[in-house]
Amino acid sequence: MSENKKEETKSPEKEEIRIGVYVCHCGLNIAGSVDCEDVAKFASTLPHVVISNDNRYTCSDQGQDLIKKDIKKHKLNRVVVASCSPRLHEPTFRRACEEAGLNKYLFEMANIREHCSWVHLYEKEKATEKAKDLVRAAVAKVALLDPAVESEVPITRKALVIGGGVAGIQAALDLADTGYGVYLVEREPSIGGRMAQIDKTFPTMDCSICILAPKMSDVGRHPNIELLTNSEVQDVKGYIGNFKVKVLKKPRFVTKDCSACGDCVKVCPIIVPNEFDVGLATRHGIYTPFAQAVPSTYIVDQNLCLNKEGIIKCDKCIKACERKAINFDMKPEQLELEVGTIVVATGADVYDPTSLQNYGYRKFSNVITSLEFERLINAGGPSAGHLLRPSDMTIPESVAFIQCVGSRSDRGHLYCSNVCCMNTIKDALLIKEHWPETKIYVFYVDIRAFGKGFEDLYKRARKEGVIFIRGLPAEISEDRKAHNLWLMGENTLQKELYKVNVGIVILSVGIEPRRDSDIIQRLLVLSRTSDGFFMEAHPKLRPVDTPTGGVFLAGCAEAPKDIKDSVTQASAAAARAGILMAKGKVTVEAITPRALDEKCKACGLCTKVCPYNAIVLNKDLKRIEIIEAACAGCGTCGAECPFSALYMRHFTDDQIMAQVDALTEQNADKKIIAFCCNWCAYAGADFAGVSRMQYPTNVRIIRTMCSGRVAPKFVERAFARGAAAVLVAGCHIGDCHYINANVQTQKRVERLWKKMEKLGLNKERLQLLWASAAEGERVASKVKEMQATVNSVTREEIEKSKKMAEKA
Amino acid sequence: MSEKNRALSGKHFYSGDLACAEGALAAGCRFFAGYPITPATEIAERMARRLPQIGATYIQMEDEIASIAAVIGASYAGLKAMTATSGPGFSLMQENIGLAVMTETPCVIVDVMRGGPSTGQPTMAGQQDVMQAKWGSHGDYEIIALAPSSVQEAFDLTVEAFNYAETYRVPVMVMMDAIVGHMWEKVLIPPLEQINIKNRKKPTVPPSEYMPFKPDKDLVPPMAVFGEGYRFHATGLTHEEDGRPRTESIKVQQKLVQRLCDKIRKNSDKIVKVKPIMMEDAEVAVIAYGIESRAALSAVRKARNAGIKAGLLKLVTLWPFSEKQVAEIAKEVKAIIVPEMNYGQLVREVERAAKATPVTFLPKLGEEPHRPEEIFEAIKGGI
Amino acid sequence: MVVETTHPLDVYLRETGMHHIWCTGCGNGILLNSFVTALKELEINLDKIVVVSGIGCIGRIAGYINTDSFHTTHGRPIPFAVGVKLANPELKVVVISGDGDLFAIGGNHFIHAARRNMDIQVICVNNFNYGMTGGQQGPTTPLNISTTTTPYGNIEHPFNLVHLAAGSGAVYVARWTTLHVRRLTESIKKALQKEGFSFIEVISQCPEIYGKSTKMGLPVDFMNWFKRASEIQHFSDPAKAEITSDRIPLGEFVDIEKPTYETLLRERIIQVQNKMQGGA
Amino acid sequence: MKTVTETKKLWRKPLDADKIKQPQAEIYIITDRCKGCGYCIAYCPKEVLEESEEINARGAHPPKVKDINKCAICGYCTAICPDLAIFVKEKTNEQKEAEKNERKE
Repeated sequence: MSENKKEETKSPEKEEIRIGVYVCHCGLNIAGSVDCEDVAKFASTLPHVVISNDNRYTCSDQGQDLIKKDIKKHKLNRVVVASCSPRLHEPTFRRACEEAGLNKYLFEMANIREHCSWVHLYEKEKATEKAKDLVRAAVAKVALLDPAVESEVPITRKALVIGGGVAGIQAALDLADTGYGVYLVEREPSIGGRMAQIDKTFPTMDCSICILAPKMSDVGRHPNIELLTNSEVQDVKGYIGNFKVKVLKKPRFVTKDCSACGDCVKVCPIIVPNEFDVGLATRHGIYTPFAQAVPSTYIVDQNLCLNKEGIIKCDKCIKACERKAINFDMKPEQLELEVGTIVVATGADVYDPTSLQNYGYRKFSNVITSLEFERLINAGGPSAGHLLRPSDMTIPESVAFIQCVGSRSDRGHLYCSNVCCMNTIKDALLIKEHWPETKIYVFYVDIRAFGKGFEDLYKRARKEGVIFIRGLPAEISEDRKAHNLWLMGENTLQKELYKVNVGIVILSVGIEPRRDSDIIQRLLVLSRTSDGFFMEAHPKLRPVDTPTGGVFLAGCAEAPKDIKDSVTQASAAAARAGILMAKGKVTVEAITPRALDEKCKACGLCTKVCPYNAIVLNKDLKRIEIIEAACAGCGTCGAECPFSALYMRHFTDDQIMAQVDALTEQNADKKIIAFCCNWCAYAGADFAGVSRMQYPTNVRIIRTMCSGRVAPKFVERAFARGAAAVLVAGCHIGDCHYINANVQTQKRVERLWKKMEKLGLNKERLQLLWASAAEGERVASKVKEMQATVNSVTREEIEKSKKMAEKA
Repeated sequence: MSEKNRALSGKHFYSGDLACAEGALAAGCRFFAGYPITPATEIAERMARRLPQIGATYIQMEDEIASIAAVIGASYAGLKAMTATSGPGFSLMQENIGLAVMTETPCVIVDVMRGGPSTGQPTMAGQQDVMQAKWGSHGDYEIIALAPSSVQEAFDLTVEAFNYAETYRVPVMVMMDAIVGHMWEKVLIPPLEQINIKNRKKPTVPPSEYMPFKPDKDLVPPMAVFGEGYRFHATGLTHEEDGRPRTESIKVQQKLVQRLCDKIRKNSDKIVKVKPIMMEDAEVAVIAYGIESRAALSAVRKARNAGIKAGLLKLVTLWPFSEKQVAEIAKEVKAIIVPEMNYGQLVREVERAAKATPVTFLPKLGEEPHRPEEIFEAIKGGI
Repeated sequence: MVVETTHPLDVYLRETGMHHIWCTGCGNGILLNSFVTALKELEINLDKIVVVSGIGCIGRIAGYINTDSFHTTHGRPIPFAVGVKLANPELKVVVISGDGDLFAIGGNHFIHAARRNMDIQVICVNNFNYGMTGGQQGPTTPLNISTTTTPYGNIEHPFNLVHLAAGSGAVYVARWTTLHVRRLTESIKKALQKEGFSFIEVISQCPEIYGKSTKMGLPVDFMNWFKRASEIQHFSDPAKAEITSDRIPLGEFVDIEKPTYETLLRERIIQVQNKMQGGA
Repeated sequence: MKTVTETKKLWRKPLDADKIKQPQAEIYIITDRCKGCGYCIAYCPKEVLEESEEINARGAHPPKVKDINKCAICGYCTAICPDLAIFVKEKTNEQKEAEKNERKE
């Protein structure tokens, strides 16, 4: 860090500021609705700009080379690129600058694609105006930027894998085989996940547990893997490379001495449906979830066992256990793990079709789900592999599969669950294999056989006489006597109605996000897409990374996928985590604050708002000290400080004020100044761009790392400069990427509203918005909604609000 | 070999304490629990050395209460058991001596008497505990007490004490004054087979019919031992013959307490031992026990030389008291002289038995027993 | 439901034991039940076990159990047991008595038997007061409790029995409440199978008498207290195991191996005898 | 563990539900030994027992069976009873037979 100080002290105030501006066409992505040439021309008129030009792809090698050359040729000491979102290409251009010997912190981007061209496709003129504003702001900011050296933080060479399904297993094994220590945390008594429940896998038709079990036992005995089953992640602190994870290891009440002989089960008086068999078979209060469970140690179901609070009322199992392996004194353990990287492989839940009443699940006993089918068809399952109708335990002569149950429909989930088509085809073939005479119908919307070997399997099913009917049944009814089922609907290919009678109906249920995903989301400050699965850092370029450094995704936690994809993604996640740990260190962005001791009054306000307790008040020296390693750079301290005694590197007061001034230089009274946090609101706006949502052009977005950085004085400055309205936008409460910094945002905005009321200002003009990275729609509609206010503000009001700042 | 070792047959030069210990061993004592106290310590020391040699148990307990309790326990587990102490320790033992009486526990308690009351004169002799031996514990009861007057008797009477204890299921006290205890003399230990040894009666009925406190005609119940399968219960509470506590029954209390006393009283002829010396024609009788009986004997000889018809009745058993014998003598003699190393204890019993016959008491306090002259003077005064 | 007249455990009891004198809900009965259950489960030879008790309500227990048994004077069951054990080492000797008997009047015997590591099992039923004499303050009565002899509240610090036992050298020390009867039975079994001085404290209820001092009138009130306050932590520091109204530390505190007095005594005797043979 | 919530979700009658026979309990009460402490009633994990109206020789209300089918035969009532007045056993086949016959009549 000492180096940094040196670095900053020779910040180039004296030397003349020379800025280069590069306006990118991005093919037609930008040029299509923004006059880039004009923007570039405009840029050249701005202070300190010594060179400005436009080109087709600034991110291309030529584009980057040009910048590098110019830096040398024109002695540029600042660079601005007006193109896409900094969330996408800032790293690219920063690297370019560095390669040309320019400190990468002297670079700034203007987002004229996601925030401009894409959202104003049909208003070229206004879009161009907006682009100019954005460039002006960027130039204004870049001029005030300081060079900085990033400090390095060592990375703990251990990984945490959350979830012991096939994805978690693969990730754990890969990391462990690479030589890193791995903690694999699984909340169920055994690893194995959904794959362990499935009978056969598509398209190869091999036995699911047969191929999974070896991997499971590998995990069990791997010297580098510490397997923590029956355990849950309770708390995650720290940052990339240095996570401190609290895991609650719940007691099994059965020790390692257990030989899994099962004598205890025979005597246990508690009998309940077995989760693993989806309730089609029973288990006891002491049990092992399934034969191949890892660890094979049995477990006592705490909720059902008669022995509670250490009072042994029933000692049947204790007495039955020859090896004395049952111990009701086991206590929950709080483990403190230190890991450098985390792989989230928490998997998914299965859609519950009960709510789709027309299918009669739970009403008609012979309507079952595909997961129930997997257990029935499984030789080791409750019916020893016989597809028995629950109503009469007979093998049906005809079977109907119904696709997209809970998927691709507003009754359930809008997305495609990705695996159901192939799963059904596989199941159909399994039935054919055992009972070739069975008549099998598959009612579908589309058959999606996109994967390797999928189409062949589909063809085979057709060849073997499986009848595929396009068009889901509208209604299922049951004939009371035989408990057969009538399916009625329209065959949309033949354009004719059908009425089919079958012995059993299998609902091909979809995959949905874990109902308690929000817990992991909060602990690891992740984002989720609108369908509720965890969001990757970039849909294409960083598909297994998350916005939180050092945290990666694998398996159905990220999106519905089959076993192959889960395993692939798991290996990818392991590799990504491995890269970090191989490096052994990670650089912290130089966006952490510096205390200006001469201004600091040691009031301690900042220490109170810091979510990471990264600021300590030194009462003796009457000043604060910042623990850089703990600081995540949200900047809420800077926003809180009444004496501007915190220098928020790269997002300084001056820099942001400069942006506000730049954006309000022309007809401010028609503009909305929006402060958006990097992780949610700004990303949301990006998403709106990606999805080409159109909204009014008069909004000007300023990026801060966290909405908590938005100091009241910024807002006041915007009004003082005559802005019609101001929008402060951040992550939803609870989703803040800086734990809870956005709680301060809310307080501050509320304070401002009070103040505006006092001053007789229409507080509608200041809006607060919570929008996740996936909620581009919310951002767009908020901007639309605010037009009314913008149009209604009168001259007088504007003038009145200008005074606000003076009072401030 | 331990058996051979049990009795060191032959001539020895021992102190009374040593002889007492050897007597116990010869009698078959296999358990000693005690606590050091002058002047009885030598007995414990001897036992600590000798018992292991014969494969038996010596344990030094935390106090005399524990010692007597352990002795009772050992006896119930089938061993002949003994403890040895002196006045202060004897006082501590009284409650559990009561327990031994109530639970009819065969056991031997040696009291090497020193000067009291309280800590008194630890190293000096006395005969001040003889009444306590009989009356020390609460409630009505009878015990047996013996008083050796020589080192040989210390051996012989300790054997006898065990025989009484075993025969009558009662705690038996060896009341040995410190002079006898510390006095060294010649002892003859006969061959083991010539030593008369008695053992407790065993039950003859099967466990199902066994009643631990149901007496035979001699009023003494046969005694089963822990671990033999009789599974019986004993308690310090008033109890039925089957051992069941009965704390509210008058009948049971009367029956039990009477039997506990009667089994000694009604057998006293068999128990009481006295040695009449030159009593055939005696006109003056000296009645003495312990070391005093030896001073008395030489006084009597002196008298005879002086032509006075004096005789000595030496008491070997103190309890039960030799009432009949004393009464008979009283009829024959003009006067009775009782020298004791106390301020008047057993003399009361003598007076009670002597009726009209005048009894002169010669008290003695402090280390010294009476000198023969003092007794001789009394004899002369007796006529 | 069947109305019965005999209990499967009756064979372990004397007639008196089936209709014992103890009050409604008295913990002594649970200990009696637990103890004979332990005998049953261990299939112990009832001819080779001796139960010794002292004075107090629990003192009656020796008379109730169908083994050789002895009901001693107040405070003296331990030295009596020592005598029995040394006289016949093949007997299991168990002392069952109360907190007053074992730790007030008999305290000295307890610490010395523990110090010597006598191979006897001591079970103390701690009901925090002298029940049989009408509820007087005892060595385990908590501070400030008013009893008939501390009408203004107890000013004596109570014994922490497991600490005392551990400190005196017991090789096995455990504490359970009567509510934890099954664990109590297991501990009793363990103690009966272990060589050396073992001590089990049974936190017990005395609803009739101590209940008055503590406003716990109903037997179930005590059980609920045990349930609320119990904390099972095996092999925790006995010194920190004081009992308070809201914390009753339970579990096994000590379980160590140490040569018993009997073993050392036998060794000595053999040494002595060999020496003599050599000498002879 | 989330077993409980899971179990709620599981609604089907397990296929083997009929096959597994839970042992039936028989509870024996020695009415006149009972002193009415109520431990067996208060601490039965399955709430099988309740206090009866009956007053026994000791003037106590002995327990009576409320719902025998709930009984898990854990035997805690047997273990906790200070008066050895209650015990539970698995029903013998004879007893089951007898009951069947009763029902027939």
